[in-house]
Amino acid sequence: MSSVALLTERRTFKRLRFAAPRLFATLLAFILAAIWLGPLALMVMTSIKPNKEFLNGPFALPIAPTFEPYQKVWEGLNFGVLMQNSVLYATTGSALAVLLALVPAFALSRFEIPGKKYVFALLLTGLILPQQTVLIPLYAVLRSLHLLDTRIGLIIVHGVYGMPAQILILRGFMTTIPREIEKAAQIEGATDFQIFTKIILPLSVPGIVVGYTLNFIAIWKEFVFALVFLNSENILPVTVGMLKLNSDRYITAFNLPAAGLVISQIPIVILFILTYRGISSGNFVGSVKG
Amino acid sequence: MMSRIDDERYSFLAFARNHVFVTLFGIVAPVLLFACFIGYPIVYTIYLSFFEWNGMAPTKTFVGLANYSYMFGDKYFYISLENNLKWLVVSLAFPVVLGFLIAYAMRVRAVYFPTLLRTAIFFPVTMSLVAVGLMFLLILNPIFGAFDTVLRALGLGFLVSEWFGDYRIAIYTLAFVGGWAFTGLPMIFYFAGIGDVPKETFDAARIEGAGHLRMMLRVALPQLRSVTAVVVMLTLFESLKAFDLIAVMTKGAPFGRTNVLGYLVYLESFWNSRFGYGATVSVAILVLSIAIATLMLGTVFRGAFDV
Amino acid sequence: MASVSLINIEKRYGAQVVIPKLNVEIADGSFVVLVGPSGCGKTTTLNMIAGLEPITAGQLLIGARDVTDLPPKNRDIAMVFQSYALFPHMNVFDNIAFGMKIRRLSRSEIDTRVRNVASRLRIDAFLDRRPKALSGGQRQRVALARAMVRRPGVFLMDEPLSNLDAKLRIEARSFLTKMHHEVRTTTVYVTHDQSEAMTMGDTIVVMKDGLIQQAAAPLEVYNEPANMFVAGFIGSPAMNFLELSKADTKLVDREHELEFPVSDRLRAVLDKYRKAKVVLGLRPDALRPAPRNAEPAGAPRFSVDVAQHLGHETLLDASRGPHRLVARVSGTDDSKIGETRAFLLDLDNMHLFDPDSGANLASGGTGPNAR
Amino acid sequence: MGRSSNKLTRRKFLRTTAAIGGGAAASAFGLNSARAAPIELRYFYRAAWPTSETYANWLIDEWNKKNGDRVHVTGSSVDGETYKTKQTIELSSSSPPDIFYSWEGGRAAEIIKAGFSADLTPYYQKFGWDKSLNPASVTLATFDGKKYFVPTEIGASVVWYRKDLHDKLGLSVPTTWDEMMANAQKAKAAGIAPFMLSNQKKWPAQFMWSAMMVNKYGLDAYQGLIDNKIPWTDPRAVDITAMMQKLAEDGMFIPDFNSIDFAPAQVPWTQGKALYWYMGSFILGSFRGDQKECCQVPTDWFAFPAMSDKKPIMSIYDEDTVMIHAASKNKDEAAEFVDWMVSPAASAKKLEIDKPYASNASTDLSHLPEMEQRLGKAMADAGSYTFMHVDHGTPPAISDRFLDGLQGVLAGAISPQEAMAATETEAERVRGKIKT
Repeated sequence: MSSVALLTERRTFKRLRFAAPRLFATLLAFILAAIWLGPLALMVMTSIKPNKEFLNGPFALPIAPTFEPYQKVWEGLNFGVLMQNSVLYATTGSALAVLLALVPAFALSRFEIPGKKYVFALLLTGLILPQQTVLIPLYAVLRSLHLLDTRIGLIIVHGVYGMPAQILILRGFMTTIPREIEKAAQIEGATDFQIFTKIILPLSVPGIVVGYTLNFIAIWKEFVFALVFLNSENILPVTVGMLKLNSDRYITAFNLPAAGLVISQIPIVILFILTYRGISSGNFVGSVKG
Repeated sequence: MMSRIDDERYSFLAFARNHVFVTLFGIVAPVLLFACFIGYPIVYTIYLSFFEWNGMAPTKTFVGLANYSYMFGDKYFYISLENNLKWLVVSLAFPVVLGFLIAYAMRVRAVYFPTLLRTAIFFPVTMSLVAVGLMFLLILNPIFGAFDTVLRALGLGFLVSEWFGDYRIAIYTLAFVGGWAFTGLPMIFYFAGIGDVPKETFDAARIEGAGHLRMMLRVALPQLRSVTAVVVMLTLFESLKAFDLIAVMTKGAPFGRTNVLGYLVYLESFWNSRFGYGATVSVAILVLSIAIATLMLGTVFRGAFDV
Repeated sequence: MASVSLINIEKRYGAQVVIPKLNVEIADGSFVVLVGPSGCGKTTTLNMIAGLEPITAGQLLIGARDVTDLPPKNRDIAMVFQSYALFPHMNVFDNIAFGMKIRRLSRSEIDTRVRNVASRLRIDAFLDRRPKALSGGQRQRVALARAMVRRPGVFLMDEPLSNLDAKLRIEARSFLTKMHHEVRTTTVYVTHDQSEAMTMGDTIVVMKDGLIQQAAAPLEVYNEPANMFVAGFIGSPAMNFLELSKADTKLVDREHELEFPVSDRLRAVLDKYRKAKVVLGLRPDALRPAPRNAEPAGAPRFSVDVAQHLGHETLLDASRGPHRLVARVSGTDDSKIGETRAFLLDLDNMHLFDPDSGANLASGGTGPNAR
Repeated sequence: MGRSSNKLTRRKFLRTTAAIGGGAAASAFGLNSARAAPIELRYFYRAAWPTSETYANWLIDEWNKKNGDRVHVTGSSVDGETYKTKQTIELSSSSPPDIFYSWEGGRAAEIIKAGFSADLTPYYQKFGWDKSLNPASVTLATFDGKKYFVPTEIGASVVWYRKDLHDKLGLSVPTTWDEMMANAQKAKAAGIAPFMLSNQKKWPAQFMWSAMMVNKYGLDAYQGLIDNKIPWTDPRAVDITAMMQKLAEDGMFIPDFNSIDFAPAQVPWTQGKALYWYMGSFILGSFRGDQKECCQVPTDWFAFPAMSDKKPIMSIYDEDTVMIHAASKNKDEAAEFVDWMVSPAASAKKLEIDKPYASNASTDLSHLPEMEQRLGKAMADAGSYTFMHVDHGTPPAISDRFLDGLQGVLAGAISPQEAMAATETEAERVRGKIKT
């Protein structure tokens, strides 16, 4: 029995030695986390510092924290309306993108369509295009469709421009669904449409969630299209409203842009918490690899 | 050759007859939408690249290939191209490699609290680059920036530089800021990808005596080719399009050394009112993207996306 | 070559105890099979020996070395996985050579050894193929070659045959046994298939819920199972269990008019037994239908439910009241379904178990539910 | 945008209901329903947030309160460079804004040339703007004898200085370049940077360059450059660039000046790390900070001092200007709104909530601090024309190369000759070679 006691004691040291590399790796991980969270934390801190305290240095804790910047920015930029719009564009735009991409992804993943390679390549060109390039012709297209300065116009643009990436993601996902299931349905006499709606669609839900979320984030971040295709202030998204915080010349109150920045991230934080598991794990790669 | 094309056309019609739903909504509808909203702008851009136009005048002047010959003699074009390459190199070396390392470390449980790390690193992916730019302008500010303060506190004061002001390093600063916001993406791609690699292959390698380095290079990476292909393509396109950060943070300054092709398009079109030339640079981006993508998919990533 | 000793090995995941305390002594050069139903902890045990999972407490010795906290590569082991775990991006040669390259053996040495082992395993023709291009059996042999080529002290095999079809499995079984006789490397083999365990191991370690039920030579396990679990797990078809009452020198179920005599040896055991109920264990071969014209009086009678004709033998599924059993009888047996037959017993092939603990009354072993 | 949007939508709603109700009533009584729908004007502008935006919202709200049932104005604004993107697209669209923020100088010329700008000369006469507005600003609005925009805000560039530092170092306000340089040397010796320069986004350095060019070689030489009569490779332009280079080399500017942006520059300025700052009067907004009045630190100004025997010239320019779109169907009403923008009442409000200075020359400056009043008066007295800085004066393509070149010179990357040669190359592409 005493030898066992001796054994456990010796093991404590061994354990430590065993855990040391992992502790070291964790330390590195914390440093990384600090590099990634630090700037955000700093922004939160800056946003509640009265402007005079700014001179105390970036790491000086706020002496008299104030939420006035938040109030000022919220009211001044009309954040409530901006948020609503951003959420609207991101939810509907991504929905449209996914909707448009579903059948093409199905077609490209399941059928030997002649010239499929070229269709695929063509669609992917949409991913490469720099936005600045298409502003003028796209403006003309929207004008002729009477969709300028309308919510629906911007939603359509986001939907169509989100489509190529969604096709890529969904197609990758759908190729991982076993053919046997589909063949079984075919033998039961299902049509393409039935196979699509009754089998492929339900099985693609994880892929759809991933694609939708990524598209949501992309639209949430986008500002050039919204800037150019919208005029009325009551339909602008957060990103365009926020450009005012980047006013070249006159802003000297650093807590205002910081507060605006923090506010602008709140909805995405919520979305992030809700869907993070879905994006970061699960069948994500199944959905992107060829 | 002719007969083959004819065959294809015939068989496409045959396919369409047999699969009306798929043809209509899977091929025709997206191609039409594409043609209207994406294809037309591309064609228009190519068309515009043969003209001189200030963006406002009702008439455009046809100049043939003049814009192209100007481009090949334009110092700004070459600086931008070079900067794009630098940006790409930084993006591949920093966010992609780091993203892979973090994903690997989390998958082999080399760190405690993996979720915290993953969350922290993924979060900036959701931030608009305008916000990221504004934030780093404050953090890297030479007067009251937190970054320099931290460096000095760590005794690394000698590293403090003019992050945006020094024309030799400004583009790298931007690329690193861009990388900071981008790392989360390769990370989750790799995280999910490594999860799909059979765990036994790692176990087998460990039994055979492989260390982490060898497991990453010889076991994980070779089995992650398609993920790497996606990540590298994304990085390539993003780096060729890089625009937002530059527009917010430097506007090409200092000394025009932070211009990239994406920003040059904007600068020439909307700032210098040379839409024809802007379109020419756009065409260059398009050609470059397609060329590099085709090259990579034909060599390093052959078969990574089998359509 | 080396022995393996597991001393008070314990495995916990947080609060969940997977293996409470394990003590196994594996002799140098032996072929030990860990067998048990899925979830019994056999793979966890193997992974702990391999170093793929940390050991919560206890000590692991390989040879004379304490390897409890050593990484896999320093344990002088090789492993064959259920899925073979071949590196899909390397050809067969590189797969086999992987470990030796890590150990920086010379190229010529690697080449000789790979070719040598490949020819022994008859895979020398595929050295430049990728695993994808091989059949299941070939992949299995590549995995084996990868393990053998390094000449480790211990082979660890995690259900290496379960991905093969039935015919190949039988082939591979004898092939592995033959290999073991040739190289005599200590082997720890995990399987859930009792016939593999019986045919291949020098020693069988039967496990359930992280506990060793019995560790002994195959025939000993078969003939003297420590408890009902082992008895039921080893042998196919499984042992029949009938819960009966002790009545003087016999075992009976009055309600269903069943009566079993016992041998002298077991009678002595029964005498010491104090409970009223007892479980009778009968191997299927311990029963044989009495000729219809010479049914001894008092012989247990069962009605035949199903007759499975296998050619050289027939399995009779029979029942009476709540009691069900399977008898392995001659291929010429002509029992009709629904017919009631009297059975003759092989008195030397009967086992008695405690109905509560499951322990074999004769061996005095512990029951499967003991902790 | 700002708070008005909510009101805006509410008002829109009320208006719509009123219109429907009115329409119903009108049809019931057989009246002409045209009166029920006011003329809609769209005002598209560029305004810094928060002050300029607040002011713009006030302007629009006030107008609509008084005239909303007859002429209703809807505003939309974008700030910064993005304004330009949008403006380019908007102006050529089929439904352009009626009134829009424009620029003076080179950019204005482009817009006029493209035919988007209505000739406002008749309105100048009708509303008497040429008399009520600052004369220099009106000159800038005149192209080939016609007036195309209306300045709403004007500015002047002067040397701002820290009064307390001046006192501490015992300096007096310089009137010549040499005196200023002597002061600069003393400041440098005391560990204070002589000049603030916030050149991260490359536009600020040219302010000083322009002033030096004008004050050393005269307005004609400078105007020759701007008007494409003198090439940028002219020795005088090179000389001024070299002088700037020398200043940078001698440590006359605050360290890291190429990394400091305009807004953060307020921090070292407030901390007293620099003595002088040659900058436009719009900086008064920053000097105010959160305060209602200038300045957070004791600040005063003096005109850029004479560099030769010539009389020093102060740059007066149009900070904000508006044009009326040539395609607008309601130019008369648009002009009415513009007249409201430059009215004494609106100008007074501008001084109150936005940064100075209103273009209306008769604006009452009396409630401003003395120093600001003095500047206002100097601007009024500056005559009918002074000069614009390079980035306003020249087309953007040229000024962009110029700014890059100047920044390169200050960073020590290229020589003054190279910088001016690069500018000239671009200028030749835009305007052709100058025939001598």
